[in-house]
Amino acid sequence: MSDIDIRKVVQEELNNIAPEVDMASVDPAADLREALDIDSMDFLNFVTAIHHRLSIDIPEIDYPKLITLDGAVAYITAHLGSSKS
Amino acid sequence: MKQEPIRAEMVEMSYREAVRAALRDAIKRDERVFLMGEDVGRYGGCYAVSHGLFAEFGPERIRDTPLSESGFTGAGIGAAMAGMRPIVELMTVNFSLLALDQILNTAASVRHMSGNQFGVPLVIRMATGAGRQLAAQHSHSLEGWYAHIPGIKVLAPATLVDARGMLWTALQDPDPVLIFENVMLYNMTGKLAAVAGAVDIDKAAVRRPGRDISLITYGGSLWKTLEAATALAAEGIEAEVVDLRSLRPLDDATIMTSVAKTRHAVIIDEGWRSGSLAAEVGLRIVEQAFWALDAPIGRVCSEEVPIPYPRHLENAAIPQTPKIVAAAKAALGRA
Amino acid sequence: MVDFRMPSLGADMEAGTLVEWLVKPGDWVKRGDIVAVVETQKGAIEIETFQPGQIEQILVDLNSKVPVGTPLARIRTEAGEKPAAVAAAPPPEAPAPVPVVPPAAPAVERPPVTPPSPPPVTPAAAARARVSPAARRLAEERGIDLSTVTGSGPAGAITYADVERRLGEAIAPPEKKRVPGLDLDAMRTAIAAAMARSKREIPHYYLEHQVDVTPCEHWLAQKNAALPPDNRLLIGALTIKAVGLAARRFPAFNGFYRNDKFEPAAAVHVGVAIAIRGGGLAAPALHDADQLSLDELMSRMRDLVQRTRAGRIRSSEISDSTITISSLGERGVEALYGIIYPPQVAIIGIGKTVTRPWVVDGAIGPRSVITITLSADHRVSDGHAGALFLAEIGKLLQEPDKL
Amino acid sequence: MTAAADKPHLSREHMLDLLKQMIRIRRFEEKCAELYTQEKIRGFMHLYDGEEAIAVGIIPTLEKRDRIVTTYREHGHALVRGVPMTTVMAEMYGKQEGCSRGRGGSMHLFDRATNFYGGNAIVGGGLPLAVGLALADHMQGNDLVIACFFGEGAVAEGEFHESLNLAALWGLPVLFVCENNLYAMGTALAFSESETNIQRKAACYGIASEAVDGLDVVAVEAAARRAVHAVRESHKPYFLECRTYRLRAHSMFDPQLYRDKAEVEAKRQSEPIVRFQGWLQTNHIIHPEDVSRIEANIDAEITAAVAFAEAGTWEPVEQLTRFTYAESAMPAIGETP
Repeated sequence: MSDIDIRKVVQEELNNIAPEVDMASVDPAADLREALDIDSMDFLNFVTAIHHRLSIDIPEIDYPKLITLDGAVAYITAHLGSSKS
Repeated sequence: MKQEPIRAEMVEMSYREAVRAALRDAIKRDERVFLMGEDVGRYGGCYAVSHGLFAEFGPERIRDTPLSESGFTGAGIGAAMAGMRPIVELMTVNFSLLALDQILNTAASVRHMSGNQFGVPLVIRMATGAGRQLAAQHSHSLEGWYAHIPGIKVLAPATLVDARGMLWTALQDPDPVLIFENVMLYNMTGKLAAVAGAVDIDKAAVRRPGRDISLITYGGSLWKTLEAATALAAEGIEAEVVDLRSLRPLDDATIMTSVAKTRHAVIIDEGWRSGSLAAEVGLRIVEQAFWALDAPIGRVCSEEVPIPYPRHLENAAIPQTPKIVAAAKAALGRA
Repeated sequence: MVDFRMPSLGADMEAGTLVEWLVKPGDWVKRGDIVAVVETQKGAIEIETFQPGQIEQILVDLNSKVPVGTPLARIRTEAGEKPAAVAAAPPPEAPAPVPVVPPAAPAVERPPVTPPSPPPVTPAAAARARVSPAARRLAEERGIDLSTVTGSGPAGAITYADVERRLGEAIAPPEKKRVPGLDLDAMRTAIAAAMARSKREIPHYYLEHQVDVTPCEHWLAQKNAALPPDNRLLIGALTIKAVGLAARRFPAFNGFYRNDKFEPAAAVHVGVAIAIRGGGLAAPALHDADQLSLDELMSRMRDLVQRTRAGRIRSSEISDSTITISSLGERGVEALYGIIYPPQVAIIGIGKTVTRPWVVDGAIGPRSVITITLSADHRVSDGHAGALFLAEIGKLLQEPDKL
Repeated sequence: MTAAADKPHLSREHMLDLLKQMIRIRRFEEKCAELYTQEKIRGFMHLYDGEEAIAVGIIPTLEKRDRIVTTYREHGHALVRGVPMTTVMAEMYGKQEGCSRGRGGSMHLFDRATNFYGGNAIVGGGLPLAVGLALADHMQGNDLVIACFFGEGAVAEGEFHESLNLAALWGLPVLFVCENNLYAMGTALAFSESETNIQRKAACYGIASEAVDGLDVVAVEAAARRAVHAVRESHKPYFLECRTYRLRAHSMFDPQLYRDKAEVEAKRQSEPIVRFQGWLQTNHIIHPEDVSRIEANIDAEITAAVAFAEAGTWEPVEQLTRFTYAESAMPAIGETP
């Protein structure tokens, strides 16, 4: 999967959680929790969705690496196919 | 000189004797009337209702039949169509299933189907209900089935007055009338006016006025319902007991007037709950008195099970006074 | 010239397949002659002609399934031979003066029978406002005076929808708002009505309690490490369970205040205040929160949040919470003092987790702390009981493994 | 054909009438089949082709006051008994001018004026009814005969045995006529009865019985005279088995998988009209112009009946529930119900 595909998947999943936000206008380096007004439940759902779609294991301690759009894309690219389950 | 009020002379009598008196009276008054059924003559009737009539009226008018329910019921229909006024006794509702085709496909249908050329002025009597440990095949209560059929009328005499008075009125009716006598009532005794005679067969009767809840029932369950009303009264609940008397046609006016007053209703019916007469009465209340209801309509019916032989199970299977009391309290939200 | 048509052979026959012609153009046929064989669902049936004459033309080729009445062949009637009155004419309409109902019509049209409108119930009952049972129950629970509601049902009867409108609470009707299935304006008026009434009628008292949640955080981190995202727990699940267990032990905070008296609730249904994107708020109930395992509680909470935000919560979930929890999550403020949802008698507020200097075994160190508040109905309980209740919640959160 | 000697009082005029009655039924049934294919007649319809000799042989020997009960294969019985062809056809159309007000259709023709107590769609359903009619006449001292027609299929029903027993036990004037056409719908006799000699079954109930060639109208008439006389004199039931054959299918929608074409073709040569008309012609009792005159009159009667039915009217839907129950109180004693 190329970098752009991953970015598209991440944006799609974030859009499911915050449908009214225009993903294109979101600063890729901004803290997503602020930008999209999402709480811990939303973030858990986001991580669950990525886990299923791209079969990536994201332990809780790695959460801080995914709080920005760029961070999430980089993390996912690095860990593609790592899921054991 | 002060006139002594002429009190009607009262006679102590059983429900069985009341029915017998009705039979004798009808046979005497109209030579077209005759009784036909299994063991109604020489044997004196399975429940001894026609005891003594054979000696009095002879084999032509107290006519024993072979065990051919469809045969002699069809014969009763034919005789009625050709000018007689037969009373067919189907020993119990359990055996009437063998005659259901004749009752439904001929008796109930012929007037409409023939464009009003032929009618069937026939009365069919049968015992019904459980309570004598006769087990599954002999304990049915299927009045509700027959009350489903357009073209016939269905009666459930619960009191001595009705047992004595419904037969003659039914015999005057140009269409088939089915009379269901609950087996547990035959031995019931009470006072009846010596001059008691014909009564109406299309009105329900309020047997006990009340204001808090309407207990709607018929036939054998009437007396358990009255017992329940007495128990409820002890707890400050005034229940109104409505005896349907006629299961087809149903007397909607009396039912709705009662429910509109009490705003609560429980229907007691010895039939099985699904598709029962209680279901029909209940839905009519929803259709006609919905806005008066303050709680769901309750039903006390037989458990959905073939009636078992042992006494304790049979009692548990059919409506009993404690169940009626509980249902009434539940309907009033005072569980 | 006359058409020989596909005959109707049975009450339930709609079409037939012509499988064999026994005649060919030019053949002479008499009335009653067998001219063809038709295959039906019951088998092959020989069909006869009722029209004598000479076969002019075959119109349908073999093995084609055609509906009843389709012309199959043309028969030239002999000169002077009058075609049988009926056969020749196309299937005539029944020329009946009475409203024409062709015999082939599957069901006899019946004038629309108006549903039996309930006969007017006797005057005694009619005087009393007619209120549907469902409407009566909702009004009673939301403390609505029925005389202030106008009925839209038959003869002015008050229906559930009428009471709803009066409450301003839109439960079902989808609106044009961005979030499909939720009418945020209607929801706003409903919240306003409930909160205003709460403030008017309920004498609130407020308590606050700092709780060290570090044990919970360690327990969660260690438990979630081994779990896939679907089964991971959030601290919210722990606080709800703690509140549920505490509410079980302190019934004065779990129930309804109605008809001027407090009715303790048998069950503990914890209402979870859920913020809806775009400004809405709802507090559907997590039923029997005190008896659920943490995993069960978590999955029910995820489902509830997801359905609430999609506007698909059941009316039963809305109206039967026995106590409510409101939490502003990590990015909120430290303390939140809620307004009780009538007819409930208490609401718990959960502030955000902050790191605070905290004395443990005489030594100061950083600990994760949240401020838990209680707003309670002074008609039912007083500060002393409130404090014990709050303390119980704090104590329960010290041993997350026992929750 | 029975020998001439057995036909003491067969005047030419009487024989012409027998032939006319049979052709009248045959042509009527053929027109019904045609109308059925055009969906003018709907539902179930069972035709009498090949069995005409039974109705024509028996019913005229009954008196007007006698009563008749039959089955769903009843057009022939109704026509011979005198129910007007117009009201029968209108009934088949379902028009309210029909003899049952359009409510019965082909299987439920009723006619009070001719004491025609209907067809019955329940196999064997009419037998108890006939016994009951006879019971009433017996108890009221009416000197009547109740003719009850049924097919050999009814013999397997419990009601057949119950009814014969009741009639014999109580001595009731019922003439049981079994039209044995060898097939109960799709079941040949041998597949439904252990004892296929139907006549013998009457003996179990001590009922006098006779079997006759149902395809010979003169033989049937002679047997009918004996039977009706016996019932009227003895007030006891009598059992007449008429062995016949139905040329058409059981009903309209029957591919007749249960019998082969050759059998049917063979039987066509010995069917009642072919036999009787052939016998009359070879004995110069009738001439071709007699037959064409008969057929012309019949065709005219059928055309008129169809026109009557076509012009008939649908019973208004508001009348739907009328006569589910009687509308007037019971007539006083003595009046007919």
